[in-house]
Amino acid sequence: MMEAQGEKIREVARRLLEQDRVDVVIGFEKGSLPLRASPVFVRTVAETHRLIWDCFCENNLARYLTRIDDHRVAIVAKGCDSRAIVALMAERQIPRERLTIIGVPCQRMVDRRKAAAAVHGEILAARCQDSNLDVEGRDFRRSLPRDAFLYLSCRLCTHRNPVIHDVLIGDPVEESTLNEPPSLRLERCSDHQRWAVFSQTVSSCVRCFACRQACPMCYCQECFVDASTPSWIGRGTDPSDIQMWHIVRAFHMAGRCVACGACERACPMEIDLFTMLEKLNRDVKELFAFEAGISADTTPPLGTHDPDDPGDFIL
Amino acid sequence: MIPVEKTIENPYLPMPATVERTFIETADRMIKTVELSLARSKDQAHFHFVPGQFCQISVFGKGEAPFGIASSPTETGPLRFTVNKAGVVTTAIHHLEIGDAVGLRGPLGHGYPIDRFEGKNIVIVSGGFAFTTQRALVAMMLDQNNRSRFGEITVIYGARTPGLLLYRDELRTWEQRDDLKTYLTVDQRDDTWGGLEGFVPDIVVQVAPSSANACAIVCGPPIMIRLTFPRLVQLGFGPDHIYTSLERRMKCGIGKCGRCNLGHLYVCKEGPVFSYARLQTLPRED
Amino acid sequence: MTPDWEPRIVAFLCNWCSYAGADLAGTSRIQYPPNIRVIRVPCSGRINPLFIIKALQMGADGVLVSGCHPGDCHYQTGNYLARRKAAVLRRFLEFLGIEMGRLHFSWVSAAEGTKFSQVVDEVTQAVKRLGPATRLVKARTWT
Amino acid sequence: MTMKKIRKEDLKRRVEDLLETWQVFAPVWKEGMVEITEIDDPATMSLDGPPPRIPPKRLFFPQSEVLFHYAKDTRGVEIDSDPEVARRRVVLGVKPCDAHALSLLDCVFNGDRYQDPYYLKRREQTVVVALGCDEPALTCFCSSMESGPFSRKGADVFLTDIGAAYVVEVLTPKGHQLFEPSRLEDASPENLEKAKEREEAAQKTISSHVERAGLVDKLDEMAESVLWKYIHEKCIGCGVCTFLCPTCHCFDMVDEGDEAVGQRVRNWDSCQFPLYTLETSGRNPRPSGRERLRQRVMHKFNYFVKSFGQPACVGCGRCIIHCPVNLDVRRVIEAIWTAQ
Repeated sequence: MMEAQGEKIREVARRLLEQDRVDVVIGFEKGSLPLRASPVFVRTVAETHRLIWDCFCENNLARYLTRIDDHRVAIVAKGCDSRAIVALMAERQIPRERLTIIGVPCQRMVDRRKAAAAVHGEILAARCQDSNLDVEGRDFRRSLPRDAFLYLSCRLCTHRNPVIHDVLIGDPVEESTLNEPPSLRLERCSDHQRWAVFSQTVSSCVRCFACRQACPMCYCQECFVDASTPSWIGRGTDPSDIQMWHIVRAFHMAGRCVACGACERACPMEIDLFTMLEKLNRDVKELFAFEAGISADTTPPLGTHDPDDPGDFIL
Repeated sequence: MIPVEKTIENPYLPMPATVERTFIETADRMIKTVELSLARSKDQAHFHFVPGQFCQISVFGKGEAPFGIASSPTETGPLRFTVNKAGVVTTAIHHLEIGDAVGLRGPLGHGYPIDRFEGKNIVIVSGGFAFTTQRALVAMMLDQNNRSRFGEITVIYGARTPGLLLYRDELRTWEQRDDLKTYLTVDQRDDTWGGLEGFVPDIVVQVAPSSANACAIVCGPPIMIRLTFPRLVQLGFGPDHIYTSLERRMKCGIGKCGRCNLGHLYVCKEGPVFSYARLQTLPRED
Repeated sequence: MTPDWEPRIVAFLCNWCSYAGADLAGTSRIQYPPNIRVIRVPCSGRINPLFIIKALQMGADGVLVSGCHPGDCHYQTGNYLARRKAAVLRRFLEFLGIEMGRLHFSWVSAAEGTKFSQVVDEVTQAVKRLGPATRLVKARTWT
Repeated sequence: MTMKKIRKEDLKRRVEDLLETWQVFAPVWKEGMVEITEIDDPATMSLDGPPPRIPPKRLFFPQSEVLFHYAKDTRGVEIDSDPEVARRRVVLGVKPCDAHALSLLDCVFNGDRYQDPYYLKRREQTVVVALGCDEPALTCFCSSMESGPFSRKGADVFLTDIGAAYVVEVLTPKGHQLFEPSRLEDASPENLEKAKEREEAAQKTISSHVERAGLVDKLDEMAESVLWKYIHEKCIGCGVCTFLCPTCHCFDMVDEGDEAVGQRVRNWDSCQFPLYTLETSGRNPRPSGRERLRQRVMHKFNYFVKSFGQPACVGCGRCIIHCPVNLDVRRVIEAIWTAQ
């Protein structure tokens, strides 16, 4: 099925470029490593063969939309990419008329690290076939159940079908019902335990800012960590500075996060960044009945108000 | 030239220094000159520099930034730096008062190649507040023990308005002297201005200094430098006889922190003074 | 905790209401605990949650944000926007393990000098019960 | 040099002895990743695992370190700094590529004109024990970078795993502090044969190659090429490749504290960040990802070669494995080679 989707993506891209309807197609190409795909920018018909679709297309391509110079852009968008597009439209960051959205119902992406940890020895080849993830090493060959190796954000995903598209590649998939979110378990702990978990979770951060850079919604001209007048945060490895980075980054996502998990996938230290965002998303939904990236016409919740908003906590 | 010694001391430690004097240079009050003296006698004894070299000035709690030395080694007394108020450190420098303690690292980098200037006519082309180390160079050449080592000295210096020229009192004394020619220009004249009007690269063509046995030293905003180089070449200056001093964001000042490189050279360590000929061999970055 | 420990509480007060309310409390000689350090802001809507988090990092034992009553904002909606941010932020900080009692919000008008003193009293008591802040606080390693 | 050997349990015993007076660092599994960290029990070390996520450069050039403290009053300013290392240190189980990287960092920090006392003190006080790499990964291209799975560069002692024991080569006087060769058993001809087999097998495993002959000139030609626009396009501008790189050494210096008392700290910085070169005036000589990625590639494979005669890359593959968008430096070099 995914191969057929890849063929269809190539076909659509070819047509768009041939008919000069777009200047560039942003999609995925085969990665240089097993378990990887890689973003690609296709500008000629001759290059369309590079486009692929598989269960390793883990990046959120919408992050390129706020940076690209080309005028008319086609983009391959799974559910979360499409939500980021909608969220960016709601924030007036990208004009709809310049976009051609090639929507792809998503089979959900494989967590490459989890797969690598499940076998002894290096994976030299990997491929998704039906519900299996087949991996191969120097002296092993295994067929793993794909659903057990999905990213956490994918397992919790309730929007696998693109929420907006001009072309849809293949038939819509059935949406999953929400599993128990990981933040609920933490809520049952004491504040002491929660602080221990949070401070431990972020302690290995090296401040490479891959989380910020991978995020489709992080497009500030100047991030608060880079400001110098005033300087909001220490530049070193002091635990409180690292904690502050993660708190402020996450909070800046409140009502804006599309739950794609791109931040966590990008993290070289494998920090669980998703749980805190999932908590914020859950609260925003509960307090303001809002989910980011569903409607481009609804103002994000922290940019608006209702006179009847909850305020019982105010003295 | 001062031979470069292998430094075995900790190159990151600033020398304590004291603010001796500060004064505002320009009408917009954005440029200030500070005079600093080294607090320890051993530092004073070891501090030898060539015009064109720079120091890192520390304002503790704010950080450190690089500034060309605006005084000449022939001038006794404190070191002089002229600072444009722009960022955190420069603003803090503007707030310094007499007696304040700061830190100084340097002299850093390589200054103007004085040995190659000897016996030559010297043409100084300058724009805005980049004039600082060129002022140091001219002051050094004008020193009575040095003047005979150089041929004719021509200074072409411009700023946007008359009030933005640095060292105006000194420039007036230069204009009176007969052992150098001074051409001052402004982009926009006002009622007080009796000098030239026009952009520096154009004035260079107008003045047309002779390139015979001459070296030119060009400092100023990147656009001025870019426009001046080809005009000097037209006047017959060889690229190896044209020099400039580059500015880059710097931190360590000793070629380690990485950011100020131009190709494989570090502006802080191998520069900031480069010949136009050398720059042409390096990758362009701007 | 030393027995004579007193909390330091940063209070972000809206210029148009709570700041004047504090002023009124002062001129009316109404007593309230001296634990707050006031930062005057043009509107509670101006308060970037970053300010609150930064105050906690710099060692504030508690933070109070006080603005105009609903409907009274000098800029029409600033306090409503602040209320939304506050609603999410307090839950989020609590989720991370920063004690709920460190962060407080209030509506205090320019006429409510007494209410201001009561709010400060209540907040100070709440923060006192928690003791000195330790989480997120940056240790000054250089002194 | 005679080749020695030490049995694996004797190495553990030696580590136990060392722990009394030395600081011992070794690879340890922690939350699914290998980290080089200080150990207090040889049982925790894991010498045959994958390379540590953060290379051992951080033991010599930590992510954040205090350069000096200052204290200012009306009489002036006091500045104190103490680049001393309290105890002798040993790092065990360093991958040969990572040890080689230390020899490259030496070029920078032990410069001809300025030496970095912080780095050099730690280098002087630390014995680096490298272990031959038996299982190079798909992403390893060390042998293209004047290194290799059994490169001895940068190591004070080199170990080769031959099953129940290691063949020991004590390569430097510093290495002698750790292993007095006369007190070690000689390796037998069979041991040496086995060690040679291991080395050859590892070398054969390296499947990845980067063409370097003439690369400096090719990069000079390509410096202004439009190709960089397309090469950098997928790059998201994070610092993963630089922070995980065993040879990247760029840093920032900032003050922490107030005007009266505080400290100057240096922190890792990255050429991939816009702020790295942004000038106060607003001018940035490297305004976009295109110039910043070019800087990284040029620094590694052109500038560093011009300055020090070898590339600033050891082919460890960390930047390939951990790049969030799989921007593979080998593909970058290939693209440069195939460009006109």
